Formats: sequence, C-alpha cells, structure tokens
Amino acid sequence: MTGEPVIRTDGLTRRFGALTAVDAVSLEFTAGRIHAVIGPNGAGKTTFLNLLSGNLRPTTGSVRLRGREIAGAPVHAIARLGVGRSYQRTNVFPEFTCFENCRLGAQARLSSSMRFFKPADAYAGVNADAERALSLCRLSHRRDDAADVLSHGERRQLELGMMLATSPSVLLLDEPLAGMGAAEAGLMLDLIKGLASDHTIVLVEHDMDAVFSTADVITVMVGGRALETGTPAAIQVSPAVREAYLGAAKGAPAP
Amino acid sequence: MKQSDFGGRIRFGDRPRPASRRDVLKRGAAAAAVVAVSAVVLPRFAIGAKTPVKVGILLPFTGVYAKLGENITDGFLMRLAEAGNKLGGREIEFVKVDDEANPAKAVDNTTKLVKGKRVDFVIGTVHSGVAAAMVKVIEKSPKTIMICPNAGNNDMTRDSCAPNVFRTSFSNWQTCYPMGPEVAKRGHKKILSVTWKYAAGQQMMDAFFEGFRKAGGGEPLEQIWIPFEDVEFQSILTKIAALKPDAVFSFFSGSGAVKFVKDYAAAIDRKQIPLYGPGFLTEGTLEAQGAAAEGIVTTLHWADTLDLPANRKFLADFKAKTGRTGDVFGVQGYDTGTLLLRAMAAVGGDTAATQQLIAAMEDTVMTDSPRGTWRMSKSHNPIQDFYLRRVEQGRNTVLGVAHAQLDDPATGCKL
Amino acid sequence: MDISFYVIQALNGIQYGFLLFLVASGLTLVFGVMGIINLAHGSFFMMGAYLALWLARHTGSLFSALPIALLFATAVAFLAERLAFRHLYRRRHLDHVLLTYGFILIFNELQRILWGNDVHSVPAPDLLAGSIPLTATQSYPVYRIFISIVCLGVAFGLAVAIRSTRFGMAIRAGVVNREMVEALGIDTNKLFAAVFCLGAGLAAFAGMIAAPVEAVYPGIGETFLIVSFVVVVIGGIGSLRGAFVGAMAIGLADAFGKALMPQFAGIGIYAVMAALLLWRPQGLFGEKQA
Amino acid sequence: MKPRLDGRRAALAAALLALALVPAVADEFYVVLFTKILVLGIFAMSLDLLVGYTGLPSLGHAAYFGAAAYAAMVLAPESAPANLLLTLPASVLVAALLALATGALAVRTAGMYFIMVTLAFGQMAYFAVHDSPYLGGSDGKLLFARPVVAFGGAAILDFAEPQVYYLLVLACLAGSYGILRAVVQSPFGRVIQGIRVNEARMQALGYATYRYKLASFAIGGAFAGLAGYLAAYQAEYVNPKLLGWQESGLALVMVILGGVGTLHGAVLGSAAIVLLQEFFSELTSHWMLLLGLFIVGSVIWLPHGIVGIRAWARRARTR
Repeated sequence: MTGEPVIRTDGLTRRFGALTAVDAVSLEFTAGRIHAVIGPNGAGKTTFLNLLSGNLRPTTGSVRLRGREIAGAPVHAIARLGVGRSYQRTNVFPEFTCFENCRLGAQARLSSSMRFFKPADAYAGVNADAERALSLCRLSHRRDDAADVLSHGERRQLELGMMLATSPSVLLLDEPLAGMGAAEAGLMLDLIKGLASDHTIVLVEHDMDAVFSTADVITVMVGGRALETGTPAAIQVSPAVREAYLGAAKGAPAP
Repeated sequence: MKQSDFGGRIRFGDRPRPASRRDVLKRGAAAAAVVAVSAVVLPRFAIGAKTPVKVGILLPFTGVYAKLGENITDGFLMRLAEAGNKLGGREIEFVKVDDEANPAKAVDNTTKLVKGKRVDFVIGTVHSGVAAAMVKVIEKSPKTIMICPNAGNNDMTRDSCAPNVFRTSFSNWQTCYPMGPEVAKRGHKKILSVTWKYAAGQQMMDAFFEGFRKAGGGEPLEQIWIPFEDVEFQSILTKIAALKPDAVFSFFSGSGAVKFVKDYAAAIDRKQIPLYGPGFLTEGTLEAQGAAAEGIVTTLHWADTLDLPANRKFLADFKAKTGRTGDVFGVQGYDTGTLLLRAMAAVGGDTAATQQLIAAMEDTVMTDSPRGTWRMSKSHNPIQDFYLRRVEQGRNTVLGVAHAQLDDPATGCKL
Repeated sequence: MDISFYVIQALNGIQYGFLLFLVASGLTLVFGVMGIINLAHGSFFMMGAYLALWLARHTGSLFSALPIALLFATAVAFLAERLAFRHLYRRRHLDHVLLTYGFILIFNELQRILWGNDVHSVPAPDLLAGSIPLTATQSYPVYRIFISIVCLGVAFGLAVAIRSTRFGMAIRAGVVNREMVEALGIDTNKLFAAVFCLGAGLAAFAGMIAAPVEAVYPGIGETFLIVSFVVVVIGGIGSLRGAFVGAMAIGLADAFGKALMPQFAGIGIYAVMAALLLWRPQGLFGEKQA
Repeated sequence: MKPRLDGRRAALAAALLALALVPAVADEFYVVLFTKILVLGIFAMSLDLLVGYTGLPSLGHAAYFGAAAYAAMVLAPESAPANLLLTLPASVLVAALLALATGALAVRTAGMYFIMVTLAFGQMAYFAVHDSPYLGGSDGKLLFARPVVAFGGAAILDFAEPQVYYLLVLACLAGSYGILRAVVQSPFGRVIQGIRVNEARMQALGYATYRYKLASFAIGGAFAGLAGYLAAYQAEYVNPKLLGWQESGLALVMVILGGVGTLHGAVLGSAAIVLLQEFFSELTSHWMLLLGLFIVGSVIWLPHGIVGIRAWARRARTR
C-alpha cells in the first residue's frame, strides 16, 4: 500500500520566542497507514499537529498536502481540503444532539452554508452523510440524545463522528484515548483501525500499548526533533530511542 | 391630584385605582413584571362634568436640567397656590411627567399627556429639542394649550409658531442681541465666541454678532464650538489665551457654566480678556462659581437684585416655601402661573372655549411680574426689558436696561 | 501660536491623562484579574467626587475629607463585591454587563436622592487655590499641577506594589492565568475582593482629587467610564503599563485635538482606538488572545 | 417533538392575536406604549441573533438602529409624508451596509475586545451624527409626518393614526420573528450557533467562521435598522441618543433579562423593561433605583432570564 505520501513536511519548524517547539521536522505520511507520533511531554507532538492543521503557522519549513503547499493556510481552508482534526480536550457541541453534531460536520461539505431560509434538517444529502458518520462512530443508538449527556468515551466517539462527517482523507488525532477506561479505549482503537484502510491517519498518543499494537509507522519526537521513524518493531529495539526516552522522560516505551 | 401641598413633592394620589393595585402597592414595589402588566392596564380616569382642570407639567426632573425643572415647577405652583389653587373657579389636577431632557421621548411624553391623560394645558419645557417635539404634537391637538416656561429656540415663535403655543420666557435671540452694542460700546474689537455646538448656542452667537455688527463692531475673531455638554474646557482656554482676543462672548448653562467660569478665571487673566455672555452664564450658578464669577457682565430679562416690589415678594416667598433662592427659572414658572390664572379667569374656567383662552393669553400685559412689565407679542413670545447685569459679591447687580421692551423679530410667523 | 501654548496644552493633557490613569488602572485590573466588565466602575469615581464635596463642606478641608471618603467608597465596593459580584464570577460576561448596568442605575439614583441634581463645585484647598502667571494673558492653576504630582506618586506606588509585594505577584499571576493563582495557593475570594476594592478605591480617589477641577454633576461617572474603557482597550486588558500609556495618549490627544481640530474632538479618540485595534487586536501591551 | 412544536405555534398565534387586538380594546396611551415595546422588541431580537446565537456581545448595536432612523429622516421629504415602500427598505439597507463595514473590522476581535470595539464604533457613529449640523447635531430633527404606503403617487395606507401604526409595527415584529426563526434553523443558523459554542472547532470542520460572523452581524444590523426606522417614525423625531451606548446597553439588558438565544425572550425583555419603567415611575420619582435593584436581583436569581422562569419553576416543583 505504499505510494506517494499524502502529507509531506520539510524542515518544519516552529519557535515560541527562544523555545523551538518543533525543530526542522521532515516526515512523510502515506495513505492507508496509521502513523503514530510519540514522545515525552513537551516533545512538540501537539504543536506538530497544529502546524499540519493550520492552527499554528510554521516559523519556517513547508507542509505539502498531495504536493500542494498548505503551510500558513487558515484552519478552515485546510479542513476543506480534507484534513480532519480532533483535539486533546473534547470539543463537541453539548447543546446539540449527536445527529446535529454530525450534521454540522456534514454541512461543512456544502459549497457554502450561507443558506438562510430552508431549515437545516431539510437537506437530504447532508442528513445522509450525518447518519453515515453516526454509524461509523457507532453512536446511531444515541442519535437524538444531547451531547452533554454522553459519557466521556462516547463524546470522543462523537468527536470522531463529526470529523468523519466532513469526509476527510486525512485524520489528525490528538490523544484520542486520553481519559478513557480500558473498554472505551478498546472500542476507539477498533474504530481507528477500521478507518485506516481509506484514510491517512496521524496519531498522537501516550498509551504505548495502544500505539505499538495499532500503528503501522511510528515517529519518536524528542525536544522538537523527529528522532527516529520506523515500524513498531524497529522502534522498540532502537538504542537511540531507548536512550533518549529513558534520559528525557519518566516512562519508557513498553517492551 | 386635587391640590398640591406646595413645598413637598407632587403626589399622585386620588386617581381611582382598583383595590388589587392598592394591595400590590402596599406589598411594596419588589413585585415582578406580572404586576407591572396589571398595573399598567388601569382603567383610565372617567371624564365627568365636574372634573378638575388638568394641567400637565412636562419638565426635566432628572439629568442636567433637573434643577431648572424643579425651580420652574415650584415657581409655577407657588403662583397657583397664591390664587388658592383654583383656575377659573375649578380645582386643578396636576400630571407631572419627567421629560428627562430627552427629545427622543418627547413625542411620547407629550402624547401621553395630551391623549392619555387628556390634559387641558401642558407646561413645558427646558430643553429646546424636547420643546420642538412638544410643539409638533400640540399643533395637532388644537384643544390643548402649551405654555413654554423656558426653552428659547427661536423657531418656536418664528417659523413654527402656532395659535395654541405660548412662551413666557425668552427667545435665544433676545438674550444675546442686546449685548452686541454693549460690547461694542466698551471698545472691544476682536471678539472670540465660545459655546456648545447646538442650535441654542448657534442662535445666541448669531444674535450677539448681529447686535455687535449693527453697533459698528466687526466680524468675530474666532468662533469656537465645543461638543454639546462637554465640560472639559482647559485646552480651549489655553487656546483662547494664546489667541489674545479683546473680549470673549460665551454661552453655557448649568454644570457647563459653573465649570467654564471657574476654569476661565484660573487660566486666563480676566482683566486682560473680559468675559461676556447671556445671563445664563451666571444664573443659579453663582454660589458654585464663587469668586471666579466676580465682575462678569451679562444680559438677561431678570436679575435677583432687580429692585421691584413684585421681585422682592417673589424672592421672599420662594425662599420661604422651598428654602432655595429664587432664580430666573422660578420667575418664568411664576409668570406661567400668572398667565394661566388670568386666561382661565377670563373664560370662567371653561377650558372648552379654546379661542377665548388664546385671545385672553394674547392680550396679557404683565404689570406685576418679578421681571418688570412685559406683554405677549403677536407670535406669543414676551416683549420685555433686557437688563445689563454685573456679578458683584456673588449677586447679579443690575447696571441698567440694555434694551427696553425688546421684541423678537418673529421672522416667518404668520399669526 | 507660540511655544507656551504647546507647553500648557501638554500640561493639560498630562493632568487629564493622570486622572484617566487612576480610573483606568482599577478598571484594567478588575478586567484582567477577575474577568469582570465593570460598567459601574465610573460610579466609584462619581462617589468619590460627591463624597469630597460633601465631606469637604463638613470638615472644611478637602484633605481631611480624603481618608474618610476613601474608606467609605472602599467599604461600598467591599459590600457590592460580597453581596453581588462574588456570585457571578463564573457566569458569562453578559451577566456582568447586566449586573453592573443595574448598579449604575442604583448608584446614580442614590446620588440623586442624597445630593440632588445640582451642579456643585468644590473649592481647591486654599494652599493650592492660586494660579501661576505664565504669559501676559495666561496662567496655570496650581491645583492642576498638584493633581499631576499626586497621581504620579500613586502610579509609582502602584507600580512598586505590583512589582514587589506578594499581593502584587498574585495580581500579575491572575492577569496571565487565573487558574495559576489557585495553583499558587492564593485564596481567590480574598484576592478578588482586594482587587475590586483597590480598583474602586483608585477610582474614588481620582473622583475626589478631580472634584475641584471638574464640576461635580450627575452623570460625571459615565463620562469618565467610557473614556477609561477606551484607555484600557488601547493599553491592553490587564496591563497597568498599557493603562498608563493609553491614558497619556488619550489625555494629550484630547487636549491638542480640542484646541487644534475641535470639529473632530468627539469622534477622535474612538477612531484612534478602532484603528489601533485593527493593528493590534489585543491592545498595546495586552496578552494575545487564544 | 412534534406536539411540542405545534403547542409553541399555537401559543405564538394566540400571542399575536392578543397583540393585534390591543388597539381595539385599549386606550391610545397603551397603544403607544405597546408600539414602543414592539419596536424595542425587534431591536432586542436583532441583538439576540448576535449575542444569543452567534456569541457576539455587541455594545454598539444602537449604531445601526440609529443609522436607519437617520436614514429615514434624510430620505423623508421636507413637508410631505415619505413613501414607506421606498424609504423602509432603503433605511434598512443603510443599516445593513454600515453593519457590514464596521462588522468587517469588529468581528476580527473576540470577547471583551469585541464588546469594546463595538462600543467604540457605536460612539463614533454617535459623534458623527452629534457633530454634524446637516443631521441636526445634538438637537436632532423632527420628522414631518408618519410615512404612507403609496403607489404611483396615491397614498393607499396612512400610518398617522397610532392604532394603524401599531399594526404596522406588529406586522414587522411578526415578520422579523418569522425570518429570524427561519434563519436560526437554517444551515447558516446552525453554523453561527456552532461558532458561539466553539469557534475553533467550527474552523477545524472547515467553516470560514469570519464570513458567517460577519453575515450574522450584518443581518442583526439590518433588523436593528428596521427597528430604528420604526422608532424614528414612532417618535417622529431623531436624535443622536438613538445611537448612544446607553441605548445599546439597554438593548443588551433587554436581551439578557429576557433570556439569550431564544428570540421571543428578547421581546419579553423589552416588554419587561418598558413596563417596569412605566410602573416604577408611577410609584416614585426615584424609579431608576427600583429598576436597578430589579436588574441586580434578576441577574443573581434568574440566570436564564424571563424565559428561564418556566424551567426554573418546573425544577422547583419536581424537587
């Protein structure tokens, strides 16, 4: 399943004053693969995601999406090119029902939402996309419940559903398992694996068991640099990673 | 309200109200919007044969002009109380509305009095903008008569004069025109004017320079306009001192007058650049202005030191009833009362006889007014003396008459 | 116009700027630390002015009135914080707007009940009542110089207190990150009450010393409030340095604007503010918004 | 879901009918009072679109209200009634364009800065009118008469009578409510509500939020303009205070007091404020004190406004 990379960064760098959060990172992300980015706290993983999604502008370097430069483009423009993003802190719309949350995602695919008079629920195509996303994130049974009554795990699912409703080709997932119990985490991992075949997935995650069991490729970031990239098996045995990890952080990668 | 015990606040008592409302009132005002709805849907006052004369008082009781509104009201009520609180033999019911000096509410408030409370007379007001809106409503209600006890906008008794609109105060033109020749006479050539940028200020400055030119004076050295109600004068005064005019002519009132006169004295040597203006500059403000006002020369149709029996009586009575010192606004309120009393006496209390009422008001010649003799002009504005006054030891001392029996040109009035 | 015109005009602007700074510094701290939009802040200025008027009459001297009035205004602020504001910290900005709008009505009406609608003036203390003659026609009031000096002192004291006391540290921490304050083990209830009282006290103090140069009249609070808002926004919410620079800029712009371009005097400061916010939406010294 | 919706429609129809009967049963004084409530109701609803749906707490909304009022004045002939069919749309357009121009700058900011920037634009509009002799300066200007509906020079509907004017205002309120209700339920409405809750998330979903906020701001400005036009002809007078921050503040108070994000709450808020003012000022000349206490009390005890009372009572009962 290897091919042209969907996303390719070149010397991607972001500085905050004197601090270099992301330091000359050059990586390739290929379709159909789950590419995990791991590293100790403060390694620059989330900053890296923010550079990909447009939440932050790179100081220097480039981000190409299928060959097209997107560095510095606004978030919404990048999103419309098919890059979906989930956040560490759950970001659903609590007053809306699950279906409405997904519909908001699906509606973003309309050429424009500057439609003022026809009720939002009268757009059949949008509704169908929303239903599909709802079933993809396995929340169809919660369709008409308001998001604020969902459990934490369900909210993370819903967030994924909203993102899927926009029919993205790239998924940037920032700690999708954070704060989840074992059962919830299992379900979520299942979901993510199911999406891998037709999406490019960039996964930032602290749960090492999860990462090593799901990822196809792993990049280790330390101090803003991409230290090493390889298969889980290769990363596991890499002495450089071991040293950096043991030297820089409290936890070592799981054996 | 049948009778006002003068000196206190006007109460809104004896209107018939449903018992439930009274209970609500007893329970206090903390009740919510529900109560407000039921309270506002009161049955209106039934108009019977022996109803009292309804007099609407539309004056500012809050805001910058509140003190003026109070003094006019007190002067007016004092005059009616002197006559036993009867108009042409009938009891009086007062309906007092605070116009907040807010022209945006003026049509509403006037409509409320004229159509809602069905008053026979409307007394008001201080603010020119409010007065102009009042005139507009009153024009369309020929059965109601309006008496304006202060607002001096020229047009009220010029272009937009109306048969049922009278004024007992002054036109802006009148208050400043007589000062032109006085300033010219003193040999001042380069005159700088400073005032708020609004219609009254404009009219007054125009009138002054009209008089000044006619008396051989030249064009203004500079005219400074300050945004209306702005009272931060320090920078303007610095500029005035730098321009070195022979004299400054200025109009401000209320808080503006207090502050301007004080700041002027602190920033400019008044011996070098004397300050002139219409009487409002030093009217009702002298106590607050203190020594800063000493020596300022102004023109006005009244002065507290005016040595007339009627004036001495007015001042004594006003002090006795209110505890405050009477001012020109009290006098205007007082004369409004006299005008109303005379006219109602002439028609025997018949408020339906509007034509006769108007005729009686037009024929009024005031011989016992605290400001001296005056009569109503054809355009319903007083023809009166304008006095030249100088502030001496905290009082406006009369130097003489600047212009005797001055009549407004009444341009454009077809009455 | 000669040089003295510009010198005096600059003095005028600085003196007005200092008064604005005292009002705006309280506003910006309450904004920054507590996250409260206090529309009623101007009411404390008004309270100070009226208390100065009233107490100066009774005690015969503005100086002896100062401590009593300051104590009183702070006590009122303390009560308002305790009884009303404290319940709303976690609510929306909108509720703060509504609450403080209600307080404006209450304070204004109480002022009317207690002191009426008259325009009053407060005489400057005899010592400072004179004017210094500068040229043949113009002189500069001693009291205005006094205001500038006193305000400079207060501003300096405030800066030192913020920089080097524990209370000041808590304030600085609060402006940057409200949660951090709790992490530092500071009782936010106490901190908020203190900041609110400090802000109110500064506004009241400004009202008091301004009383002799401003006529004391109903609505004086709102006049200063709106301009202080402009100052705070120009300087950046929560920044004392910003409030100072903003106050001086507005003070000087106002003084020269009125004298040189009176036709734009009203609109001027708002246009400056709008332009600045387009350039720097967070104000001159404000933290960038998330 | 369906029956509740029908119940709400029935309640709306009943309220509309009751309001339409006011001129038939009530004294002219109340007709004028209710006209005021409805005009301010439209104004408050237009602000609710910004505050309650888009999360844009404007403290300068009166600028658009006043802009249309002044447009009505400028467009009115010197001594003849204006034609409603021409001047009303034109005035609304003026307000909408002004909102579009100022909004283009204002919606770039957020939170407290947004409040302050809108305040600044409001004050600029205020002083622009206040200092312009052509527009009547601080004195304002009187309008000659209420407008008429005219076709080919012949007036077929005259609004001089307060009762007729009231019905016009009521029709405008009903129309505004209908349109705004449709707008908040449209795809656009969903987007702005999403923006209110979490703008960053909406961007991540691919929405160019700036354009939606701006569109909402302009629509709000347009309806504020409609209210301003009606207010100008209700008072038959325009004055800079129509654009002042006090007016904006009052509208905000109405919206919050009524309950944000409901539209009808804004009308209830306007009714509450107007009626309370009227009621308190009959009680005492210090009515502002009572109104202030009422507002402070209601913000502490009624966090969701008047429309929240029902839910609050329901909760109290079930407890």
